[in-house]
Amino acid sequence: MKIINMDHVAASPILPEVADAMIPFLKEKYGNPSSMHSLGEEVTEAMDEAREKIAALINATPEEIVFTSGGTEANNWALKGIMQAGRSRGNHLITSSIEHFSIMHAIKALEKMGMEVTRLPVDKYGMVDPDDVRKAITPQTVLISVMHANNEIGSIQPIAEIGRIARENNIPFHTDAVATTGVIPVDVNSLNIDLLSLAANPFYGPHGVGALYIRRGVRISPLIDGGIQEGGRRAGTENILGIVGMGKAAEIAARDMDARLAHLQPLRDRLLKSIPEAIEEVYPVGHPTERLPGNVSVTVRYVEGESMLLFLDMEGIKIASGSACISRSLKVSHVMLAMGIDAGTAQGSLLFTLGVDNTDEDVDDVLRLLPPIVQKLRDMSPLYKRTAKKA
Amino acid sequence: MKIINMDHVAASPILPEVADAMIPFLKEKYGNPSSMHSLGEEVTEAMDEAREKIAALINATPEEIVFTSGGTEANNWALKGIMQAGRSRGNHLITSSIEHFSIMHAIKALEKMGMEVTRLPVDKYGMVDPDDVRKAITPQTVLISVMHANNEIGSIQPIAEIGRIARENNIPFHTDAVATTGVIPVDVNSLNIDLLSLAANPFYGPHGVGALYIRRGVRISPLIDGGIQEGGRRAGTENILGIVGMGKAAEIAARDMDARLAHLQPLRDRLLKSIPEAIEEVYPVGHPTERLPGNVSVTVRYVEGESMLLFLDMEGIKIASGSACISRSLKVSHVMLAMGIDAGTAQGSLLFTLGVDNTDEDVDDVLRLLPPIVQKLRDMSPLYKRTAKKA
Amino acid sequence: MYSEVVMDHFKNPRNVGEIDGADGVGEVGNPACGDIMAFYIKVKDNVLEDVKFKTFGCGAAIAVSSMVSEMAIGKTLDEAMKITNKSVIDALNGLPKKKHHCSNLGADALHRAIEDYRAKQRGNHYEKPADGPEVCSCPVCDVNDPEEAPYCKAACERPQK
Amino acid sequence: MYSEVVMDHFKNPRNVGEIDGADGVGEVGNPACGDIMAFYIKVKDNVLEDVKFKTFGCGAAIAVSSMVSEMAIGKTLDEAMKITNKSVIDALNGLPKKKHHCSNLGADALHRAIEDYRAKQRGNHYEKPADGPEVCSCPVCDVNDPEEAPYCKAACERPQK
Ligand SMILES: Cc1ncc(COP(=O)(O)O)c(C=O)c1O
Ligand SMILES: Cc1ncc(COP(=O)(O)O)c(C=O)c1O
Repeated sequence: MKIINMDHVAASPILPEVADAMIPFLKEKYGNPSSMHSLGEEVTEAMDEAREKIAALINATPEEIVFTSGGTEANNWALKGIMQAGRSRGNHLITSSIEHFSIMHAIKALEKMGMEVTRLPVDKYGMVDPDDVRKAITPQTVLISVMHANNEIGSIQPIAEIGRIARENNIPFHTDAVATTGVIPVDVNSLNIDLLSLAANPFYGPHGVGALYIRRGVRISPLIDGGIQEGGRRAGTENILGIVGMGKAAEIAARDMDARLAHLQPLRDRLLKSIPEAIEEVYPVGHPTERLPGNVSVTVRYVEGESMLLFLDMEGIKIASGSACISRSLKVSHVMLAMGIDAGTAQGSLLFTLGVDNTDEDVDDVLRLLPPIVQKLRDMSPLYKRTAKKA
Repeated sequence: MKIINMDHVAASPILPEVADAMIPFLKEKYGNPSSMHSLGEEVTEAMDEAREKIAALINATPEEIVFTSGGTEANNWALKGIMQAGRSRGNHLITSSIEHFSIMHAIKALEKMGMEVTRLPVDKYGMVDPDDVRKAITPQTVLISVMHANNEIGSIQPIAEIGRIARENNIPFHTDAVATTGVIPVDVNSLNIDLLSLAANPFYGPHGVGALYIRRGVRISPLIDGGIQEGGRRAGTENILGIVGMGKAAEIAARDMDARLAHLQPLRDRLLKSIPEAIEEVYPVGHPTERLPGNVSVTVRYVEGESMLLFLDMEGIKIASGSACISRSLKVSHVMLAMGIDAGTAQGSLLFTLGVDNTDEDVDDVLRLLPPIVQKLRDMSPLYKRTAKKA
Repeated sequence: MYSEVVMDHFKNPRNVGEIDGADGVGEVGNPACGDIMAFYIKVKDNVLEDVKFKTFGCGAAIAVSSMVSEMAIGKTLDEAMKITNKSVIDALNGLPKKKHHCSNLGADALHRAIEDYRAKQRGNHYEKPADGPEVCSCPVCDVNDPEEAPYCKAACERPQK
Repeated sequence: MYSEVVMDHFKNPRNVGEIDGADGVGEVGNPACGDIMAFYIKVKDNVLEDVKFKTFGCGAAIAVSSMVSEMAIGKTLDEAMKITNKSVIDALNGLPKKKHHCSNLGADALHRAIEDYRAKQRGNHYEKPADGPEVCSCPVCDVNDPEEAPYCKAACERPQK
């Protein structure tokens, strides 16, 4: 069966060029960058090269990039490390109400340790108002963390403005840019970012590797102590394979970014427009224009997301959903709730995240296969007949 | 040039079988285990299989294995997670004075947060006395962490006995078994272990992946919060490639363990005996019999380790050293100092760690090439003429 | 993730629909929870002559509803009241642990339909129990903030958490 | 890690040895530190006619010693006193930052030999400065427990730490 992956938020295929760059490190190049001898050197060089490419992708310097085991570790580190390093200055942290779990739960852990948190609301498009950031600042504020974009709703936050406010107030600004780095242009300087979390998979690198950008001059405590890998900031023998893959993927992302945007946006826009045309009572989620290039997020009334997802899966179409059944915590997406979408409607969430491997025909297939699935499930739904506009 | 890797502590080559098991996950199997659809499922199955193999290697159950980004993260998590979960019961921790940096520095971070630490001494062979553990226990003790073996000196600690004492006192016992898991038999039940850190590379898996064994019933706080990967205990999209490789490597390690021991021990014993025979004033380091199978650790008087290492490197022989110049912190190994070796002597440390790829000819080469290197450097040394037994 | 039996019932659910003039109707869940099941029963001589359902919910919820309906048809009311969580899961060849709450709902909805029938027989109006938020969120065991999921606390309370 | 120039001087160090009846001797370091350098000088008409050294230490220490000896030979004493840390590193085409302390030692040892010569000329005994532990451990900048490495604190103090 033809497989149509429209779940790039969960898994983007590793590009063949990336795999090819990694394979030597699976085989003959097995050194440890900490070694003094030549086996270590060739690996150190490869890591340096990867670091340069990641730095170039976000307009940072290589010394400002520290490798991590992914976006989650980078987010945990940024929050816990900055709050700890800033303990003497204060204990207040500003964030949004639509952050990824790796921010949300790390912050909960900080709250248990006595930190104070302001969670900013978002509007119906899922956007944070920079003015709210300004108003939330207190003399105790030691960190502002607002994500660049949330893949569940696609909305891209006004982080340049938020970063500017943070800078005016001399507060470090962190952004979770896992969904954007390598996908849309990200420049830590023009966006006024002090710390930035990224992961390799969203730009077609391997899973389980990422980085934290730490602007020169920003004080942060380690999350993982030990040897002095990564300049003493992140201990542990490095995931060399992953880092090499991430470096190559970053190089390609920089090279192909414009072409990818030109490819993705029309597919996205067609789906966003055509699904609601093909199926009644389907509503788009997120910002209409300030939006990730491959993100199509909608809610389908009267039907639950997982059941649609499973029927699509049988047809070879792989997607995600923010419904409670899908989330492993069995709670409906806090992101959609924060946007004012009621929990019942959010259950009908469908999330298509497109990537380089999707085509116009894939969009055709979705538009052909989705409507009868929705109809079948609506016919089975106790909510449909009662409240639907048409029976 | 022929390369002789005798620095397996830094880098063991990934076995071809392991690489072959990983390659499909570099290419077609790119799913995310968190996905609900079929792309996620095949990856989940592969991860489950890996988890079973790791569990089998140490006689645990799969639910007791949590994947991490390596030994360092596992060590940090064990210490910080147990101390935090046990805060209401006490703030005292017992460890040894010869732990790896990832234990040592994590403990320093805990000390800064108010934890009390007892660091047990070792004897001249680098062995902890279980009686000292017993004596160090206070009503406030919430964790005992003593490593299984230190690769720098080779000595294998009496951890079954230490674990027994911990259990009698109802205190969780953690061991850093990065140097031993997959290398010598490790059984968490017969060794009375409650938490165990392991990493894949010492048994020929990839770098940057490991696991923490957490005995059922042991309470631990997360180090990395976020999504509910790994049953909510360790968030973050998994390093699937690494985990699959580690699983395969564990399977092979269990299968080949006896053969590997039979291969390594004679090579080790020959080097340990012949180097001091070939070069005067060379002293073995560590326990003569309770010793890692591939570990040859010696000190060469009047010469500094890095300079020997570099000359050996030029001959294709890759080793390590505990000298200050080599350590990236520019301090002489705390392990040798704890054993009572004076700092000057420790500068002459040479560490050969043998692996499956080493042969009798490799040992011949070392025995042929090392003596003239030492002589050349001694002739250059301001210490040699003055104090050497013979000039 | 799901067993073949579950997938079969999900793909081809048996007894979907409503019964006009049902002898009893039972419903459980609410849309905010992600699962609503409505059961309709036809009773003759104390036996469930027909059972139909409508379900809004995940794959497991649909399969559970379908399985409950199959298990119930032909049973006496007392027998049907004994259909449990566990027996439905067993009949489905197992469910992922995190989905166990959905199967609870299936038996509950059927039981409510029977209660409704019995109340009517007695001339009473059956008082549908209020579904608080606890019915809603049954978390995975081991989820990292169990305090938010009171309902499964008991079920999930394992020694290690 | 090391430049080609460093490796060349390490592999084939120039001017290794001692000078019998040297006009000045300078030594710096101690074995606990990992580096000891001893310089021997022969002076004629205020010019360094010959310089020899013995070094216990890492690759950089040996290369630095060799380079210092080469740079010094033929220089006047005043010129030789101006050989700095930085000029040795430059001549070696750079050293890894963590090795910069070793090159300090090279120039120091030469300077001490010259001081020794000058003291003798003046009929004094040259008082060798005591090498405290600070001379010993120059850490990498960014090392994660800088408090243990007082000596490089100043050098490493970058805004971000
Ligand atoms: C916005 C965002 N932040 C953080 C993460 C976590 O990154 P990782 O899965 O690499 O740990 C994700 C993962 O999808 C994400 O989308
Ligand atoms: C005994 C010991 N513990 C911990 C570690 C750290 O493991 P990793 O390098 O996987 O972070 C090592 C690494 O060599 C080790 O030898």
